[in-house]
Amino acid sequence: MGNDIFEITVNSVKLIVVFLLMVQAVPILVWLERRGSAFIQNRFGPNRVGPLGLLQLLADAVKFITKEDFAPDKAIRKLFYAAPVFALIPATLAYAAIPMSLPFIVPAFEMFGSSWGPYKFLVQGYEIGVGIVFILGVSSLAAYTILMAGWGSGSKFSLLGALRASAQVISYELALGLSIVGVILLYGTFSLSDMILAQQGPLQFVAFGYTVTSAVSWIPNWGIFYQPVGFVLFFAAAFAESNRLPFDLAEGEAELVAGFHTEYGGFKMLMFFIGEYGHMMIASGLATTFFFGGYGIPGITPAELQQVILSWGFSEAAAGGLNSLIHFLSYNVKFAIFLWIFIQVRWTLPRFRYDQLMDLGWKTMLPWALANTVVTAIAIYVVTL
Amino acid sequence: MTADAFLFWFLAITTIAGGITVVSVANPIYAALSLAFTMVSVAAVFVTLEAYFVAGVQLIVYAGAVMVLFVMVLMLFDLKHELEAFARGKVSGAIKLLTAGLLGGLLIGAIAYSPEGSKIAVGANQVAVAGDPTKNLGYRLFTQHIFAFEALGVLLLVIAVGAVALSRSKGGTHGQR
Amino acid sequence: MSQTALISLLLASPFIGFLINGFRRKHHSGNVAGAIASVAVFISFLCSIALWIELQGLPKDARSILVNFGSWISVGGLNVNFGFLVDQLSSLMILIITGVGFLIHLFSIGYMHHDPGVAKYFAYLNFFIFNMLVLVLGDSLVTLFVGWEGVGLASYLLIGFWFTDKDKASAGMKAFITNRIGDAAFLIGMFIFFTSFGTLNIQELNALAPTIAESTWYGIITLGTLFLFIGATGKSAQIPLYVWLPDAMAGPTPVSALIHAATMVTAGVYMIVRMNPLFLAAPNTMLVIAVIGALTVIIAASIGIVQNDIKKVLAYSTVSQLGYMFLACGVGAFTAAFFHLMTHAFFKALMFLGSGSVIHAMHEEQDIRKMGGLKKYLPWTHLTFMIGWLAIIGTPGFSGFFSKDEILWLSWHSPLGHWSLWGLGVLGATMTAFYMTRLMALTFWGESRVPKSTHPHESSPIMLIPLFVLAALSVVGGYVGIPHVIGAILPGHPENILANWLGPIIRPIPGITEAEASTEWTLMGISVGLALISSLTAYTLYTKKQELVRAMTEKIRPVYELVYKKYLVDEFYFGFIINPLVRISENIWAYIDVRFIDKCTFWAGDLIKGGGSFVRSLQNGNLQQYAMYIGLGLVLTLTFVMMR
Amino acid sequence: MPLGGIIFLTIFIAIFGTFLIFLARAIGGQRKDNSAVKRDIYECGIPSQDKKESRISVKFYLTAILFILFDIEIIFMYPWALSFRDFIANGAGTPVLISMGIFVAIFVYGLWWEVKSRALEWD
Amino acid sequence: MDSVSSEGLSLITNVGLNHYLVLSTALFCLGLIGVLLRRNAIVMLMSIELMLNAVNISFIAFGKYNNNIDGQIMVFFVMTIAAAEAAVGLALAVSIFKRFKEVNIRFFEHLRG
Repeated sequence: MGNDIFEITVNSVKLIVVFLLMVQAVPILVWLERRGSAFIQNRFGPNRVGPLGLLQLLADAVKFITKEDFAPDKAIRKLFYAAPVFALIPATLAYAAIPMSLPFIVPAFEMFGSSWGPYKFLVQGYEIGVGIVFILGVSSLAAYTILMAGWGSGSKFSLLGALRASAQVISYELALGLSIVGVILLYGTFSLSDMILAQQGPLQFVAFGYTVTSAVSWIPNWGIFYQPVGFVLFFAAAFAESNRLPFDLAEGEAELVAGFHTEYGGFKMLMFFIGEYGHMMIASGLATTFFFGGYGIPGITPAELQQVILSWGFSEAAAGGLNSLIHFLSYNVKFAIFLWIFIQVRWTLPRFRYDQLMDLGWKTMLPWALANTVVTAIAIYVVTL
Repeated sequence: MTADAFLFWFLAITTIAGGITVVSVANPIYAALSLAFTMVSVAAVFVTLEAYFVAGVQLIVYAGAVMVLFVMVLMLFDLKHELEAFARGKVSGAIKLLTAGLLGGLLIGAIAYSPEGSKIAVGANQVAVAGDPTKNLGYRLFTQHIFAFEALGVLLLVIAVGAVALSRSKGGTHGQR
Repeated sequence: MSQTALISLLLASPFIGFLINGFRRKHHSGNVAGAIASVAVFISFLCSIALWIELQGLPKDARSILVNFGSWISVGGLNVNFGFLVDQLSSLMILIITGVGFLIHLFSIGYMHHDPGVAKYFAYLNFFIFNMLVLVLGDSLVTLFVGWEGVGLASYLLIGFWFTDKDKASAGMKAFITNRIGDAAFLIGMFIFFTSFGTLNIQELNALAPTIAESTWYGIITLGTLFLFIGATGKSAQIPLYVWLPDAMAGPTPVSALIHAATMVTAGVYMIVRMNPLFLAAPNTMLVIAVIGALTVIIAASIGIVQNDIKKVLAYSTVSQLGYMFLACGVGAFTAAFFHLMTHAFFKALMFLGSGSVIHAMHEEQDIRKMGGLKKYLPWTHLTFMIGWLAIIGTPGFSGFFSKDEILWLSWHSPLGHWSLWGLGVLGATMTAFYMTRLMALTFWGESRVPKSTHPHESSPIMLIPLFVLAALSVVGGYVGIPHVIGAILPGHPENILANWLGPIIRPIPGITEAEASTEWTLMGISVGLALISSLTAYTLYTKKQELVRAMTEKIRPVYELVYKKYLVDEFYFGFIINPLVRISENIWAYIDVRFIDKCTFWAGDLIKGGGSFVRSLQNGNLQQYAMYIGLGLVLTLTFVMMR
Repeated sequence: MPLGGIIFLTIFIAIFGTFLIFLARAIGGQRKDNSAVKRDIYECGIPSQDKKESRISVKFYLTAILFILFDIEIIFMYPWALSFRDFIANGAGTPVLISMGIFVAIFVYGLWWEVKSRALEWD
Repeated sequence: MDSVSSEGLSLITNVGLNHYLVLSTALFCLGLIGVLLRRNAIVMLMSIELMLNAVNISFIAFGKYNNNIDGQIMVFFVMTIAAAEAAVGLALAVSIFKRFKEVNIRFFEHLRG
């Protein structure tokens, strides 16, 4: 958290900002989803409340807060109320760990009568050495919110829904874990920022002792080119992790009404949405980091961009800031693309039957992920021989 | 109060509080959840001990998998509030408590009297790859403890088979169809 | 006939008699059994005469025939062999035993004529004779002891002959047990001698006996002789262990005559005389013997005065006469003791047989108060009985006088003796005269108190012949050992044959001095005078003045009662020895056995059961308890490690 | 390793969440018809036949057990993946690869056995 | 007095190996109490997990203060074993529950030999 007061305050404020960033993203996504699904289904979607229905966000927020807070008799009070709160924690912790942009140096400055040394400002919640393992660990905690909600609300259906949802989350976590192994093999490190650094610069293959750089300079050295199968597996597993269609069987209306959050309404329901969309954001964030170079801009490495900005006459610090801003934007573009893919997939693919879903997880995803790992391992072994 | 001292005391308190709730709370589900919480705080303790990878593994394996199994099994049992959470018999209970207390006291006594941070022979295993401790761990694992690694692989297989067999036993979930 | 053949025949004949009678008793009449037994004893009598003649032939100082039938025990230091020694002393003894024995066998043929178990009776008698001979001829203490035990067994069998009657059986038991106590002491004596001298052969022991006397009480010889003497008191019914003899009268009268008058009771005296060198070497024991002898004389005589059963009176008289013999031994007059033994055998056997014929005549009536004036009915019995009476009270000319006088004189004169011993002796003599005359008066003289229903008749000749022979012997017997002082005045100065005969094997009294005859005569005069006076008073009292007697007894009723009850000695024994023993053993049983030993076994059982239940509780399946035990174990090891 | 930050964030979210819930609870107010029906469990309107505690098949726990076992096997792969390149660099690549090969073979066999024995079958 | 307080203060401020060992002992004893006292078989399994975690803490603490990586590897293995044990334990508990509708530890007393 930094070693002096200033750094601590800055970091905590940054953490809160990241949390709020995630939280407010949800209404946007909700709006985007409703508009998107409408557009897919050749209808307009909410366009009354404000221009293009943007104020619909506010309306939804107000609706959620003003709803009556209600808990069924058979519910176990403590678990019932703890579940939504706990839904937020793993999502935020994991999201805060994803590096969103290039860290830039804040020069030493004077304030409150004492000079504060130069800081390195990380455009992310916090930098974790063993990033991937931490994120996996925290996201595996998500199963608890589901179980708590299912048990807390007291009804047989919600319990069954919760059990099914958690079983699904668990089995796909396996596939997720295995696909990540391929990534680790590729980059040889756990920390996400190192991965992003490794993906900068033009695509180049290192084989049998000498490197071949691609003729076209703007094709970036992204992970997708090394681990295409890994990407597909990872993304599919990510879908299941966040219970998104076509894996959202747990709360599929046709089957179990609303699954584990049947009894929830009002603001508690909103929290679950935040949790769910949080997982979506983590998945897309990780996807960009592992396979699409994170905040890297294809064709130009951050150092070169820095020189370009300096050439525009900015001071060193300002140039650093501007550079990280640009990279932040590039990260968000990729991030948004993935989010849109999530939404689009939801409204296009039909829902899996539960046993199909589990078979997919255990009998296809897992073997494929294993195969992918083995192939990458052998390839690396052969390549560096 | 340096930062990590504060962290240690904070985590120590949370871990022990979690431990106590696990033991003392009557409803097994609350016990399971508080145990999950304790696992997380133990993972945090590992972080203060600069064992980052193991902390992550602890989170994934213990907090994420084992405790989920516990909670799931407990929920399946529909255990209502346990009437007698604790074993009957005041005297034997007292003796048991006494034993545990005595054991604790003795251990703490031993720790207090042993010379501070006695340097157990520093193994010459620090050669490997300095820097990233996890790489070092991986390196160590595959050079020194290769046999244990394979044995564990076999063990896990055996247990998978065992668990399935157990569940399939008469009255088990899957039963012969 | 060679000497060994003689001795073996001597011993074998009664034994064979015993076997024949013992195993063929079912189907032949009393006379045949009696005849076989008497013949067997007669054969051994002839052998003993032959042996006596044989001995006469030998030179004076080597008069002894030792026959050795082989080694009996040879273990460690002890080696005993079947040796039989016939020397001056034992030849005389076997003569007495076989002679008197034969006469008694004849008498018993008549006496036991219509008794169903006659064969058994005669078998036991022969068995007794055989054992007596073994006792007398045994050359080592062990063989002597074998005889000693055999005799005790025979007396038990004979006393309890009519064992169907409870009192008679218990009398037999009493005799046997008292004897056993004596025998135990005898054994201890033998052990002491064996441990200190390494041998039990009598010859060797006599040779080893030290010449200088042993002054201390706890010397080896004193102790050994003392224990042997206690054994003798058991067998010869002296003070502490005499209680069995009066009760032994429960046996048939010839048995009392043979065993409890002539032979068995004299075994003790014979043993002491046989080992006189040893006893001389222990003056303290001699003193004890003398004192006990004197006391027995007085006490037995006093009880004898008040007894109403004819056999009881005679029994107590036997005890008192034995007292005289022991008194003699005590003062060192071994020849006088042996002489008295011989004479006593004759007249006491005579009197017992006489009483037997009286009882026979009176159809088993023994109470002298129901007799009287039998002179008329039993003239011969009365005559022979009178001779015996004269002998026992010591009228001069009869055997009793010579032997008793010799003892009294030596008890006064001998350095080991003392005038008080003489005083007691004389008092005893007066008392003997009194009760014997009382007996004679009450049974034969005075008016007849015989109940009408019984008509006493004289016994058959077969019973009378032995009486006559014995009467003759009790008269003649005296002249065998005439005391020196009397011999001097008698015409022809006959010297003491017996003394000469026994001289070589009996060691003289150390420090005996030649005394002038006058004191001897005065003492003799005193004793004879007193005896005469007491017999006259007894005669007048019991024949004419019955009521005076009754008045006197009334006056001294308590004393009379005390004496009549035999000084409550039996009660004393029961009260202080037998009952306490019984009670102690009861307590032992109650406390130690029940309380302690049983308790221990139960306790052990409970312990195991308890242990078992504890261990069982360890395995009651309670998992958490097991976990606790693990924890406890861990704690213990930790503390141990920490402590170290 | 910004443990402080993580802890700060969790606490902040916990507090923020509960605050929001109580806020919504306060704002939400209380409707009048607080009838039992309303408070009953939502069964798409059909009155629930039996109590909540009904027999629920327990095959879920089997998935959880298998998940644990395979998860651990994946965890073992992480350090291997990390240090694989260095092993190759150090020239010890082949034995590590072989040992990992064995491990993966066991993993695959386990998975194959599970599938063959229809343990993961969902009726 | 100040030495005590400073020593006391230092006890609080700089966290040494002993602190972690004491923490692990405390957890271990809590687990032991749980095993000994709780009647529900599953809670006992949980207490065992707690004890295993306590051991892990001490492993890593020793590893760190003697900068020896084997501690962490050992924890690695302990975790796998613990997970395996929990899996099998629960599978057993489930099959027993299915059969006897009883999870109470007292139940196992009937199984004794």
